Amino acid sequence: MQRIGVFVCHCGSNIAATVDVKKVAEMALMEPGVVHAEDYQYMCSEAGQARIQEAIKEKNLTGIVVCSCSPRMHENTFRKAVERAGLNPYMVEVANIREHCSWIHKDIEEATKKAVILMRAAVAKVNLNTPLKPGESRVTKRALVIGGGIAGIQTALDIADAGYKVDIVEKTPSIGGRMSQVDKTFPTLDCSACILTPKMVEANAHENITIYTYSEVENVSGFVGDFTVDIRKKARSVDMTKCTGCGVCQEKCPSKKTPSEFNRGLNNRSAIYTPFAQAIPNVPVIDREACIKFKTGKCGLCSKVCQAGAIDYDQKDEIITEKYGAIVVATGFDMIKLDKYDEYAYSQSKDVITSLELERIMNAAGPTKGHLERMSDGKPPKEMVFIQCVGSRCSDDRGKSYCSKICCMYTAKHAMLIRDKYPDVNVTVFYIDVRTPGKNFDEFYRRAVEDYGVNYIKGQVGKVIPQSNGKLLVRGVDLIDQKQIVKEADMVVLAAAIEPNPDVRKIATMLTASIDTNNFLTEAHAKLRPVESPTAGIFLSGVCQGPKDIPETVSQAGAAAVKAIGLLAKDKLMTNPCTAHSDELLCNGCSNCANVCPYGAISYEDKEVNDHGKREVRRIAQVNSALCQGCGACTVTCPSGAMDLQGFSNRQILAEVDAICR
Amino acid sequence: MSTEKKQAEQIKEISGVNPLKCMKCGKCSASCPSYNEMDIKPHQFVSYVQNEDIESLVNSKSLWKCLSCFACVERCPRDVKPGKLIDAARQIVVRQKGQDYLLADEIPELLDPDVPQQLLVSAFRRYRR
Amino acid sequence: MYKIAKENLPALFQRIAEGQDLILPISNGGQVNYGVWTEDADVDIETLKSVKSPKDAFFPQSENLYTCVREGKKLQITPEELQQKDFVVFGMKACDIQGVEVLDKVFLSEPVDTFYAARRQHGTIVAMACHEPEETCFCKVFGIDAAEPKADVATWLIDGELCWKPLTEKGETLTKAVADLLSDDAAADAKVENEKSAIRAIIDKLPYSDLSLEGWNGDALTEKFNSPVWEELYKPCLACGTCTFVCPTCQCYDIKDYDTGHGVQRYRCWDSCMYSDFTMMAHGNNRNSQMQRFRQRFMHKLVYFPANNDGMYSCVGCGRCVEKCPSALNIVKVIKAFQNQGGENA
Amino acid sequence: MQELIARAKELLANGTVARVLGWKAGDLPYNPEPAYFEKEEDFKDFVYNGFCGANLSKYMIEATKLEGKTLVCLKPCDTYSFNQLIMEHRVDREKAYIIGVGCKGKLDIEKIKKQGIKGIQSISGAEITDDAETLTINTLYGDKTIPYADGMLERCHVCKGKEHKIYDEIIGESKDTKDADRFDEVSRIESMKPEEKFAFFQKELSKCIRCNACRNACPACSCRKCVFDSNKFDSSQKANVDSFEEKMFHIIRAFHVAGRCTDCGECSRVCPQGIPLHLFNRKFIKDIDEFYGEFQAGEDITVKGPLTSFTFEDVEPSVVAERG
Amino acid sequence: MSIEANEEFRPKIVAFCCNWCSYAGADLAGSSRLAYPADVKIIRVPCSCRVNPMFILRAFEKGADGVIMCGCHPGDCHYSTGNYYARRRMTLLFSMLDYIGVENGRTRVEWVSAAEGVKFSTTMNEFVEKIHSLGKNVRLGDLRCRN
Repeated sequence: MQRIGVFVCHCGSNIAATVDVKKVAEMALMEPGVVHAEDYQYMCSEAGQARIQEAIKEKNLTGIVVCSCSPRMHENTFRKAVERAGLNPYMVEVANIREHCSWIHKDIEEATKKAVILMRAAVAKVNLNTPLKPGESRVTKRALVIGGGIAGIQTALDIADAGYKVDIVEKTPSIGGRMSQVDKTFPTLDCSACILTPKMVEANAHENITIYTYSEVENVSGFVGDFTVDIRKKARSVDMTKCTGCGVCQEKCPSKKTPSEFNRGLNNRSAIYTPFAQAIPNVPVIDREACIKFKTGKCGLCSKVCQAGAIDYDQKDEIITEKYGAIVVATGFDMIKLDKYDEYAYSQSKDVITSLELERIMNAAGPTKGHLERMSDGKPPKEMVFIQCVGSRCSDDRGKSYCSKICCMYTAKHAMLIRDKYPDVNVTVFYIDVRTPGKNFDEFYRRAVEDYGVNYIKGQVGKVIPQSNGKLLVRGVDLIDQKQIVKEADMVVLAAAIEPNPDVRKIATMLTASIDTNNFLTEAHAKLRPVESPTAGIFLSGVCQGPKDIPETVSQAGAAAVKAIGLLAKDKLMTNPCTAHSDELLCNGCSNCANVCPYGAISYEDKEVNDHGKREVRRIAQVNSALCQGCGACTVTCPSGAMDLQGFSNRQILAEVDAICR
Repeated sequence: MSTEKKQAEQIKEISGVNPLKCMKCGKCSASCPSYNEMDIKPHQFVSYVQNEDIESLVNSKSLWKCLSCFACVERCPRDVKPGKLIDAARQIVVRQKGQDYLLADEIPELLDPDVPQQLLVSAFRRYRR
Repeated sequence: MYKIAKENLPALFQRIAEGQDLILPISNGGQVNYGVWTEDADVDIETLKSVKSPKDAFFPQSENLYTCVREGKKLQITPEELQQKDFVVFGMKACDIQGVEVLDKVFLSEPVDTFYAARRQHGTIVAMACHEPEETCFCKVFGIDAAEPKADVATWLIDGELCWKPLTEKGETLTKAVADLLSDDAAADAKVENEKSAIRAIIDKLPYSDLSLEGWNGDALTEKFNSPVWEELYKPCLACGTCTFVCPTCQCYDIKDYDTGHGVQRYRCWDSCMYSDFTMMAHGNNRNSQMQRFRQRFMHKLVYFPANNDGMYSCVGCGRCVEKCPSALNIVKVIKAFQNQGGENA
Repeated sequence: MQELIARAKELLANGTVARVLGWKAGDLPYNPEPAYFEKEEDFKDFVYNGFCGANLSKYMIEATKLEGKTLVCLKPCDTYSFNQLIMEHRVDREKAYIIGVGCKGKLDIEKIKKQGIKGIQSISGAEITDDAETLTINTLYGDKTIPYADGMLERCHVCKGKEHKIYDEIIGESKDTKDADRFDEVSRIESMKPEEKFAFFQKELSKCIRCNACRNACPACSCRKCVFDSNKFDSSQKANVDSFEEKMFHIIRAFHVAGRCTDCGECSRVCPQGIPLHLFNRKFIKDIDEFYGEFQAGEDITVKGPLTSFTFEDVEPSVVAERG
Repeated sequence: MSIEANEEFRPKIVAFCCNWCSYAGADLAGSSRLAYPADVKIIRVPCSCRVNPMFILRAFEKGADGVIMCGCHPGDCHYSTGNYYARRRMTLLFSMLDYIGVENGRTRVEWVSAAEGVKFSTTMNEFVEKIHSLGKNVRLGDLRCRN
């Protein structure tokens, strides 16, 4: 029989105002095993913890129940407190009488009754608790960064600088990501490539960084400190060790009809290509879908012109298996598809473009060599209309419910750059709100209005109608002047919402990291742990966690790196002791548990058991407690009840059920 | 409950619209083909309901200028559907008038051979409820 | 000898059930078992054997012993009340009545089982002769006369009439209570005599009636216990409890506690020596193979029990286990197996 | 039967197998028992007829632990159970020599007796070799004849087919005796009102005596120690104290074999109280078929069971309420 | 302690919540002060796949009037696949309970994320209301537990 102490917290008035804490303590003394009960202002305070420790010593307590806030809040605090008093930390159970009781009920009598029942359930459980000891697992001192955009590059650089090996896996042929597609950055208007390229080069040259481009994560197993990852290095068809990056193959390639991904399909690229001039590595890949050699077997021109002999049509996908201690996700974003926004005529007119397409048009290396012109006829525009919040802040299923955060600022940037370079172009921006929280952001927006004469209209556009004269009829509203505006424009730029990279779902599943309804990766705590995933050892960098601009991304990337470094710096990790274990006398060896284990933690061995004097070799399930994460799937699938979960055993849960129902 | 509040609740109930979801972007007004004819603009309908000023709505010209084309309903990013509010306000008027609304029997007398079928249906939709 | 027409039996049952419980064979979901009579019960006195024996009437499968209610740290203990109300068991066959006598040996010897004793005291048994004995019956082997059951009242169901003969004081009392429904008929005696001889004639023809119990007694203990025959015999046994739960003489029980949330209800329930946790103790089980448990059942019935009860076997030849064993094992096969074995060895 | 005996003796003699698991004639015309035969002379009692209903797969759990191979006679439906046991590593295929024996439907003595037949002395027509369509029963109270099909076990009326799913050789012809849909009764119950359903099962389960025959005969209930026998769940055993316990026992029993139950029908065959226990198992089978696609346990040992697999698009539990 | 006829029916409701999503959702409902009846008592389990049908039957046995299980949304399981198994298990169990005549509103599964405090609270309100409409659980309880 345990000797249990029950400690009821007032939480100031958070609990005590609705729950009669004295009554709860008094009722606790009636429960079997309870030898001590008291209430106190703040159990989590120094003084509160000291009271628990004193009681443990004075009354030889073997089990502790704290009736307080959610165990998600202070379970650890109390575990540590009892450990200092010499008790096993897993002999503590928390009855959640704040979030689950005092905060949601008004009637004191009712709330007190419920608090008593919750206390009883915790006492019933702790009666069956057993001391648990965490195991230890080693930490592989290498990190994986998934995604080679600015977020991934920054994280990798910071980890590498701290002295740990880092691998970057990038899906496209070059690192650089979205930032490499951007022309200028707000609010300083520096050239994006000018600040990104040095970082790309630094990453490429760093002795601690290995970059796998044109590669994807194929499989992840293991757990914090000891992940095993399979990386598929797709066949580039070009030998990276031989290629000099001269570019002749791309010039000579006869297949030049593939829309350029980098230029958002505004122009075409060859079948053998590097996405952009500053690509790292500066080694082209052959797009086998487009390549004539691969389609027909004839051609082979690139191979003939390559002096280095780097073209290798027989190259195969390669699987690299590597161990990592920490994984950082930096998978970034894409613009949403606009096919559901037919009213803006995006699919009907080439002159309705997205902001990212405008970036490419404005860029000197872009499809128009940096000249602002209409994609339909190459003529310079005179009237430009920008439409904000296309697909952002939508509560229907066409768009996203969130604010994409970056559009207000980049639209101001675009408007300003256009007015600066082409003063005769009229720029109108239809907006709902202009959101400029950020250092020098509002000043930047005001400059666009005040110094550059950008016409901001509060109101939304209802429809864009392509005219037979090639112009676009824009029908919007000015909510301030209370009038409908019908305007002819030469180009319309849509600030399309951004969304997480669609691949992130697959990656999240592999990592067992949770994801929200918008496909953004969930952070462990919205305020206090914003760069960690709830899954241990997985960190979040950049837009995969939520919309961000470049400086925010870079600072989050650094934060994720610090968290990863903090993990890699440890030699050993304590593992969760709440793992499954099988009772060898009950186990049938039927394999049902192994079939449902998501971690491959269960194996079988032929073992001699002594079943009440009867010795027999039996096939018995064995749980690798370093791999087991304690979900309990196996415990339910086991028909004989041989599999049980420490800390949440069948009998413990049944005891709680009984206590609640009695 | 005051009459105003009651009416506002009634409109919300009939239309199934929650005016609090409106983010005042004006896309409804931008989309409206009758905008210039209206004294109370589509986006204002929402705030009138919010402010429980149903009297003004009921007496507005707009109520009968709306073509029920539902462009605003289709395009509203917040699923607020101003068109449905207008429809609901009409319903209130009809209910106030009691039985004094267009009946199917009356149509032949009113019927002009040149009236397109569509108009008839739309008129019926507007005045029959 | 009294008699009553078969169609008047419902009235008789109604009368008996006034002021006391009447337990008799009732058909439910296609199976006949003894149960408490109610007006809408589907009484079936034609079927020879109920699935379970009627021993429940005196020794229920499960019964409460006492109840503890906990309030705070105080416990209140309420013992279960003993049977106080009279009851009648109607339709018991000669073998089942012998079964009760076996139970008497166990529960009425010191220390007396008060729960059982109270039920015996308050129960009146109305027996019925076996009109058409079946091939699984072997009561004759144990000296039981299915044609003339010994009870408080004996009855015979002949040609649509139930002949009724009180045999004890309890029987006389019951007869008096229902006298107006019965008619006295001297001619019935002859009919009953005819019926008895017809029954006995059939019994003589039954395949098991010539079964020999030679060698089954207390003296045979060591020899039987150590016989290699058990090792072969038990193999088809699935270790279910069917044979023990349908048996009129199996008397082993287990005592268990049920957590009611407010305290504990202590009850006893039939146990089966076929179960792996039979007589399980803290150190484990002293019969930890199915062979040992299987042997226990038959050794108990045919060796240990007669050794302690003046030669009385604790099998009555009702044949229920013969009918119900899922593996077609039964006590007859066991007895025969030893005979064959003996023959071969000799 | 003679061919079977001859082949069994041959395999025993040439050392292929160490023992034969079959049936031994009983002392009544209808009660043969599962038995091992190790010597040639044992075969004088060997029998295989319409009353050999037991599914010997269950016995193979212990038999394949013995030294040497065991020859086992399996009927077509028994082979599903054997496959399932292979999947769960409960039998050792290497130590089994499977003779697929012919089957033309097995007989239910309870069902025969229910037809007013008692005092049985002999039965003809139950031998597997002849094609008799009728059973002739000689009793102390006169001779009776009934059509063979009227004496058949419920499970044989919904026969899974005459194909053996696993065997080393086949001896004897089998016949598909299916003449009813196995889900008819389940559907009938499903269409009842809740209170009718409850009354139906209450009535049936009230007969339960907790003898555990259903569990112990079941080849899927092969746990070394059942949860109802261990103290892990504080689930009491062998007491029929309260109606709840029977429900708990039978629901959990069926749940534990859901997706693993081959619908061999042993549970219903062995129940001394004639409770149609297969109605629980078949409900799960019917639901699994409807929700997750047709699945027959024991048919293909490479397919994962429906409760140890899933798809992303599985129906939500609310489907139960929505179905009405 | 017999229940008097006029005494208001207070259902006993057991809610199994997974630690990562639904328990946190319940916490959020609490910190957002989103009330639901005190009849609901939550048991924390690591994952919905830890919920054994035995637990649910046991709750009914001991007098619960309703049992609800909450887990992460399919696809969001902290253990990646646990709730998919739970979904199958509960579908089959609920179907069986329905089959033996237990009112199917007494059991429910709801996927509640850590961010869905509102959903947790409305779900619980709805569920309690449903149990009120069904009344006391008389079909599955063990009589010995009633007093």
